[in-house]
Amino acid sequence: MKKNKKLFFILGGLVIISLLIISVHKVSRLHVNYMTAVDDHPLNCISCHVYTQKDGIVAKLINEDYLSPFNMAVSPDGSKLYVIAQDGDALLVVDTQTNKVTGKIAVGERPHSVAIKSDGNTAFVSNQWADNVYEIDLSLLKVVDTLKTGSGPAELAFSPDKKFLYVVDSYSSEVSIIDLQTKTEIKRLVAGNNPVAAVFSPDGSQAYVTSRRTLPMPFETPPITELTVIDAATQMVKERKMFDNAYLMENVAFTPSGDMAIATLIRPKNLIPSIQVEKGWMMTHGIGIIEQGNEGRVIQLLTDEPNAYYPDPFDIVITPDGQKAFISHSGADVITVIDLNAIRTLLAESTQKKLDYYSNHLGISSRYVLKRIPTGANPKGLVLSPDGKNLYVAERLEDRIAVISTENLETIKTINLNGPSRITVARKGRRLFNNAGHTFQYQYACYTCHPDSHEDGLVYNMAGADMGRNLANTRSLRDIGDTPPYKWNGKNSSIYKQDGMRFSTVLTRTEAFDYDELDALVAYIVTGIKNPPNLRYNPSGHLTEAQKRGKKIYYRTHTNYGEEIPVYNQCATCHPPPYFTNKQMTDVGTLSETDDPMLLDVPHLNNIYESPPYLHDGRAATLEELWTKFNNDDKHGVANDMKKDELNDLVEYLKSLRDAKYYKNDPEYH
Amino acid sequence: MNPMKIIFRIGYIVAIGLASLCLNSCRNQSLEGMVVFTRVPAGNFDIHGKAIAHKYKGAQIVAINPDKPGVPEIILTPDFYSACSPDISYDAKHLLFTAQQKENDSWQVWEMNLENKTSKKITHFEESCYGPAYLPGGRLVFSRQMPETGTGPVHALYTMDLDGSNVSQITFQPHFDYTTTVLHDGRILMLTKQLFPQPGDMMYMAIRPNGTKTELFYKGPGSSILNNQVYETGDGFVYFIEWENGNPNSGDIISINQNRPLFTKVNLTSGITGSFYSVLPRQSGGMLVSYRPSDAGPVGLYSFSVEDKSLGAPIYKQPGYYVIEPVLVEAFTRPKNLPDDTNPEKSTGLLLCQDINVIAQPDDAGLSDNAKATKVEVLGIDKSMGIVPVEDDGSFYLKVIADTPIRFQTLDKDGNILYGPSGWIWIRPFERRGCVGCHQDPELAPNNVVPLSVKKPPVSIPVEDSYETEQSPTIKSLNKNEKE
Amino acid sequence: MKTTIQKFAAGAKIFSLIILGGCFLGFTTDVNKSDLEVPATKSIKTDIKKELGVMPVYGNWKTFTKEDGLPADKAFCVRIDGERVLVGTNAGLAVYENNEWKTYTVEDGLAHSGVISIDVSELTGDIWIGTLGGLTRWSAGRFYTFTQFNSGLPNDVIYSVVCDGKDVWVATGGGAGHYDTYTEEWGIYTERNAPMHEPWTYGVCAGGNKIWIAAWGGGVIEYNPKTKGFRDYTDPDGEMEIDLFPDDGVVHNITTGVSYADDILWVGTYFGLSRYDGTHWKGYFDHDSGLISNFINFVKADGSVVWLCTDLGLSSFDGDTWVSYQKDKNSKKGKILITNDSGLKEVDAPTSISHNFVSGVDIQGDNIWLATSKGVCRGEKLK
Amino acid sequence: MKPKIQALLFFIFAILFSVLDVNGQEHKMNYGKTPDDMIPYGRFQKAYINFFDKPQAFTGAGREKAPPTDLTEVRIGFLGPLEGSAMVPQGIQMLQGATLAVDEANKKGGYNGLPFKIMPHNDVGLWGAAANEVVKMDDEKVWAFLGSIDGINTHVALRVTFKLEIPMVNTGDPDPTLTETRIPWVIRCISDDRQSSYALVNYIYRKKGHSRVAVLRVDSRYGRVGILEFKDAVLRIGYPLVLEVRYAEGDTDFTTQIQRMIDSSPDAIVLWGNAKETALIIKQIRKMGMKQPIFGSDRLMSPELLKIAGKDAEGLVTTCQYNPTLNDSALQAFNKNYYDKYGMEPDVFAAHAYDGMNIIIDAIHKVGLNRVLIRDVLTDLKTFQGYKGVTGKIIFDASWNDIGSIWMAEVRDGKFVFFPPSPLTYDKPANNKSTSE
Repeated sequence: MKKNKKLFFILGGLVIISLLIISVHKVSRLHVNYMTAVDDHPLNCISCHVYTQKDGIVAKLINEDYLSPFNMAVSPDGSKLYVIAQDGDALLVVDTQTNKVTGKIAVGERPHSVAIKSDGNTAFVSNQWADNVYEIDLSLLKVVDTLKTGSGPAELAFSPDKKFLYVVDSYSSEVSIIDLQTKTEIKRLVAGNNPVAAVFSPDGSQAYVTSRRTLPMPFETPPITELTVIDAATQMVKERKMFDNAYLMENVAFTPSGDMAIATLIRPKNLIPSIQVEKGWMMTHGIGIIEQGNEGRVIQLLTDEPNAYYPDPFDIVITPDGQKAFISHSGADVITVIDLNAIRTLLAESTQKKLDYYSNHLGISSRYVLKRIPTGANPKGLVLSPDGKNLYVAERLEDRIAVISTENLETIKTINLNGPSRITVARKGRRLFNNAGHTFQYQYACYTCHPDSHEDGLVYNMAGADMGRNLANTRSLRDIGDTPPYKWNGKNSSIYKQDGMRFSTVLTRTEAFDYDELDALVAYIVTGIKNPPNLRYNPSGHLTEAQKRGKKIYYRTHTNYGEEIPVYNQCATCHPPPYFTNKQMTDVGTLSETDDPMLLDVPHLNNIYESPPYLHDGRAATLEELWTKFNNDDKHGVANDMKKDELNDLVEYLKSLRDAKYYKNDPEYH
Repeated sequence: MNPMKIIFRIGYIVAIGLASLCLNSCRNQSLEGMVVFTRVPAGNFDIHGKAIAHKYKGAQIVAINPDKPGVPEIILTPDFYSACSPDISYDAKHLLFTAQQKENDSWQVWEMNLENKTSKKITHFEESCYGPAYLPGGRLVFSRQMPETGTGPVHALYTMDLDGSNVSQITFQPHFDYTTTVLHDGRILMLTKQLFPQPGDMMYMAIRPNGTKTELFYKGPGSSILNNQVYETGDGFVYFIEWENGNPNSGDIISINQNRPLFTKVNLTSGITGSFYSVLPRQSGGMLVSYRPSDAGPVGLYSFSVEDKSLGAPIYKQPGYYVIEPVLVEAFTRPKNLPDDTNPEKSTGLLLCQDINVIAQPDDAGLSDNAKATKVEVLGIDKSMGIVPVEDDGSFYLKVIADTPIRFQTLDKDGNILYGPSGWIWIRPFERRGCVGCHQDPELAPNNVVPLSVKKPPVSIPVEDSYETEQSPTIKSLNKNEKE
Repeated sequence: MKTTIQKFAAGAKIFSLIILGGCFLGFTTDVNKSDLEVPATKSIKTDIKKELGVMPVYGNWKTFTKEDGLPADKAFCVRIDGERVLVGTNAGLAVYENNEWKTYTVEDGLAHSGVISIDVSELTGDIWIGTLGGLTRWSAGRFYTFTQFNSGLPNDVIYSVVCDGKDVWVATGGGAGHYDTYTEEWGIYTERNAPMHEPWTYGVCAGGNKIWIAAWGGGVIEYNPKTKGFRDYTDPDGEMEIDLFPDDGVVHNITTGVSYADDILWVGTYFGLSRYDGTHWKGYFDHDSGLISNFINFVKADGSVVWLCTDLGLSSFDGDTWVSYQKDKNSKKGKILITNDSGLKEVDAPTSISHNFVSGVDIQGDNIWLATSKGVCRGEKLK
Repeated sequence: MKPKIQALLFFIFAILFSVLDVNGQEHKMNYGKTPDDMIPYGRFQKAYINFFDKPQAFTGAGREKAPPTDLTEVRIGFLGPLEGSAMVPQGIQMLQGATLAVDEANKKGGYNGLPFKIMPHNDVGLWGAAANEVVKMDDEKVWAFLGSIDGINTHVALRVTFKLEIPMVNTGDPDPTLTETRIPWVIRCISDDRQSSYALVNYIYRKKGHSRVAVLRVDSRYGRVGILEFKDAVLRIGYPLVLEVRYAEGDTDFTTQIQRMIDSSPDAIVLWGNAKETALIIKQIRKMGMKQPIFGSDRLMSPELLKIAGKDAEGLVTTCQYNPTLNDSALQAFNKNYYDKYGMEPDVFAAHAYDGMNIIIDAIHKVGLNRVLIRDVLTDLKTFQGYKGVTGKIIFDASWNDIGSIWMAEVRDGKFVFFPPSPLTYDKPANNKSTSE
């Protein structure tokens, strides 16, 4: 009896434990099924609960501090290569003979470009997230001065007389002209939207500045991206070359004779219902050419082929003999070699009309593409040795420089920059994010529509059930880990689900990510995409007077007429800090006739100033328009009682919103 | 039960077991690295390559070791009256083929376990099934002869799970459709030839395994004849045999680039007399080809160097037999498993044409107004399905009854036919297909504009009432011809 | 019937001529016409030169109208930009360059075809165009429009625009607006945050490290960008129908324009002109000075000379001498009226300004351009 | 055509300069009919210059412009509070009054067979202003426009009107400064607050003999500008206000303000504001025990006030720009037609809008489709001088302000009873310095 009792207890315990295990298993299964929208996910808790740790010891253990080489410059004698380590916040000095890193200079946050003075002794490095340029004495390897710029300084160019430094302010969309004698900014010129690159023509008479985002265009009209021409003599903008239906013009180069300037670009198909990838229906990639003759004709040609795409062209360099151009396709891990004489012949024999036709032609590239040279992950900056014999390629997600012979067009060696040897899960995810291998025929990467993991400023016709319906404004991916659900219709409860099977069915249209890949991608998206500091509108946390007034309006509970605003219609109800979203679905009266009836995900508002246009379908070109044009019924917050200056204050406050971390422990926001 | 009987029975079972073990060990000879091909009795072979489906009486699937000439071949299909079209699985452990067990049987698809050489019948249609190929995700694709409906010997592509379940027809046109290979990007490369209303030319078309987004891949000059066996290599080349301009005596090895298949054709054997029937690139480089030096003599298996464009010595050659369809028993990279965006519960799909008036290589003048189409007519097999006016930008947007063959012709403002009828197309349930124009350059990407037509709901095809009443001149003449 | 009317017309003409003549008799001095007739050359008779002192005189007027390529005869404003001249009309922005007119309208990206104010940024060369439907920045061929809906612009009717370094100021009926081109922040100044009774502003200028705003009905508002402080200058008598003392402050609270140069602020009203030197105000009227009319549409100070665009012609004044330009209604020839301590001299000129209702003026070097109710005209400095 | 216009112009010119009755007024009088003892600074200093002795000419071009030949209708703009404002009921009355005039004109054949058409615009667009609406009217090619009521919106509209050169007829804004901007494109066909103030001052101080008056007014431009003339006038006659307190539009509790009035122990109360709040104030005044007589501004003459204030309104005396009960055939016909068409009694805005729109239509009939000529005839101080409308005789001064007779009304037995104010006394024109000799 006693024995039996014991046995009974043991058995009972076992049953309970196994029941527990079974139920825990069951609960986990349910949870995982819900979060991933599949039912065969291996119940691997690490996937979502370890790799996505943003801080703490675990995060430290599973992550690494990579260098991520980005842009480069070479010393006038060719002996040194200067490499911007974008994630390492450093300028690396590489000896091109020994292939060794010989120096490392700490620079400001998120450096972008480096320019070397012709004497080889001084470098200037733009710190994109610090709004300044460092002057570096290369003999001492020391930062000797800091030059204030506009917001988001990117590429640097010396004026032909070397007296001025032109700094492309990528965030404030300007070019700062800095007097190198007084070290002060003398003026800012308006450039295109999100300009990045600047280069002077060989004769020094003008500078070309390319930009990435489209100019603000009316709703449902094609993007137009500007190349700004600055006259060196007057230091004023002389002309603005418009590239229809193109964007992301990352870099530009002149031929040595100056007969052409060539920029990289992408030709998106955002206005066409996204019903297929085949035949270039989503994205095409290529170059923009400005002829010096022919009244400065603007031409666009693709570097893609009918069944093979080469996404995210980034940098372009042209050999000193003017015969070849090299383009880094950062989404395809390929360098394309272009025969410039073939381009010249094509241009000479073609009318503008023909060239316009060619701008959508996937076969024409056979005429001028000499070769595709494979590279390591995510090739970005390119630079040629002064003699033109070697091409250096910054393999960003490889922490490596490839050296390619420009004569036999083969990779002759690679230079290891001594980054971490381990490839973390998040790093693998970042490679996946940047690479188009998971899209049918390599047509685009995640990065293509989410450049810098942000958004591309376009509205896509995502064609739900029917075509021409449910337009979707691309959303930023910065710091979105804690802002579920995802998609404007909020259908995805997790990033895991967002990037799962359905994603491949309607977007990439090729084989879905496997679970390891999904783990990696999610880890990168959750931990690796940060908001830049809001240096333009809120550098220190001290609000301006207008922002303070705007904050009061944001948190107000009564209208100007003293009427109480219902809680559901107060700004802070749906948009509470730290993310300024309550993560709920709601209707603010912004659905249009072409939208299926649905509730919309309340978007987070951190760094909202960086994401025009606004609303789920991008109808509002500016923040003001949210209320002046699309809130007639006061459904998107009560605003129609406000005076114009109050609206301005509210907008100023919204522009001040920055990364969520600033609001998490601020008692004022709780 | 009688103990004796029990003992006898046990003995019987053991004996059978032992026998089968023995047999198995004999059969379990590894085929890794061997070449498998179809060996056709000379008299039964279609020497001009015109037959799309391979269904040679008395043919056998045979394996040899190409590196060990002289070692006798292994006949893999001794139990079948005829067997053709071997296709190796990605792990090289299984083989699909089409066969008839007895002389008057229909041809069906079988799968052989290459370890134990046992075969399992997969398809069970009344009509014959040919040309099987493995698809990722445990499925296969094959060509099925369709019941006669007056449009000729139509063959359609089907897919199914390897256990024979989940059968799905994926092509719907009065054509002879036949699988040649599955491309690395996951699409099926289909050899196809129009049968109705008049015979068309052979061409290769790429098609997703769910039957959507069919597009022209390659077509030879004139009435070139194309082989039903195609290979894509890891470096992006696609090889096949083409009888240029239908010349029956000169099957040549052709290479095209998968990146730009329409305009990268290279004839590798134009300098070699005789005729080629099959080509098999090897991962190690080089090729195995089926070749016949002259009008007389058998078709043998040869090695071929792409670089030198020269033939090597024959590897296998046997009088009275023609050797075709070589495949390597060697694991290879699985093609992409493309997702399926169709919805079998829907009965329609959508079709968007961006600009009916886009033409290839425009001259500077552009189209005159008179030459511009303002309407498009949708034609069914034997009736017009409606005339739809196009928008000012030349676009039209249709909701088409699914899995039904249709053709288009463009009409000017007075109803005169400008272009067409086009080739047949069909739309899968819930498929959403786009085309830039009706007769544009196939390498043209669409212009980035919002087509006016998608600002409205799609026009349903067939247009109500037009099905019977609005008979187009084309259909009328068609029907008349048929009656005659 | 017709003859009756014509007769009547003739009678009325004679009658009114007598009346007009009577009016002029009161303040014209007896002049010897042959002595003062200015020939169609670029020189002035020496005896007039004496009277003028340093005051420049312009002549050789050339008029441009629709027939010459202007989009409309009604011109609101004019701005010289180096080698070209920008004219705001009620049918678009007209640009005169290389002896040709080119028009830009809404189709080109202009906010509205009614262009009523223009300024050019010395720093960037950008043209800022105030229209009846928003503010357009025209920068090297690219038009970008700010409206009350898409930006912080106070109101779409931009009566005045001025560039001050990186800052742009506008005067609108919804308040004065300040746009910082670096931060892209808009500030609105109205009765809610500045010493104005109402938000209506009509003119704005920069000078003396300050921003001066003509507040319609509120006199002049001074803004100090350094201290962000405001100060208002109103008519001390506080009455609309009178000016009690001419020199006690701005002559009337309905101000139409401000212009600052040489440390002097000039304020135009429909009731006379005011001058402010930082300490003292002085008023000028048509009855007590050479100002040709109290109704001042636009005021522009250029160095020591102020230009007044009135409904009866153009006046200029350097603190000592007045020179005014009119078109003779009958002869269509020009008239130059010179007023100084020694009285008024009237000189006939072979060419005249395009119309007496003058809305805008700009001066650069030896050229002066006027925008008038009927056409645009260019004058040359006579030497 | 040309000599005809020239003749007309010279004739007008000649008239302006030569005819004895310079201002077209019936008697030579001070600006704004100001009694001598209420002249600004009249006791201390003669003004250096008086601005409104003569009308401001418009010398701009445009009279030669031929009318368009492709018209299908003759458009006339309307600017008024039609949505988003407390004044919407009045705005609708105004629009209805104007529409009635247009309908009647169209029944008579319109303009040469073309119908007149009103282009209505709300005077305060969301995030915009009246100016933007006038720009839209210009785009719509209106020949003239009528509007508005609110002083701010009307001023803003007037400013842009001068740029666009659209004749403007105001029939609803009594802000005195509207016609004091010297923009020669506006005429006003309704008596302003200056006339109301003088009448009230005369009545309260001279007739009723009060001397300690407290004012409670709305804190809006209507309240601020309206009371200004009253305040200045009583100061000049030696009885400064004992108190001026304000309330916000929409307020419902006025205890604080009334307590301050009680503390100031006035012998009369003046209320300047909208009918709705004022009715509540009257009730609360009586409730808090104040027995003093109450006087008020023109907007109080409203059925709404009677309805809310009830018995407490008894004895209230207000001004009114016309007498709706006058036994005048034109007025009574208007009242009837209006009631028949809209099912409501016309108010002061409807009646004045009717007159104003008729003046616009007359002007178009007289000179044709040319904005400058329409302006010329509207402002010639002759054609429409003494215009007899349903609201009475319109007398323009040199600033084109209506200085015709005003009325007063007293609530008796729950109804407004109208009576004319006692005449203001004039000795001689004071202060004769004018803009030109």
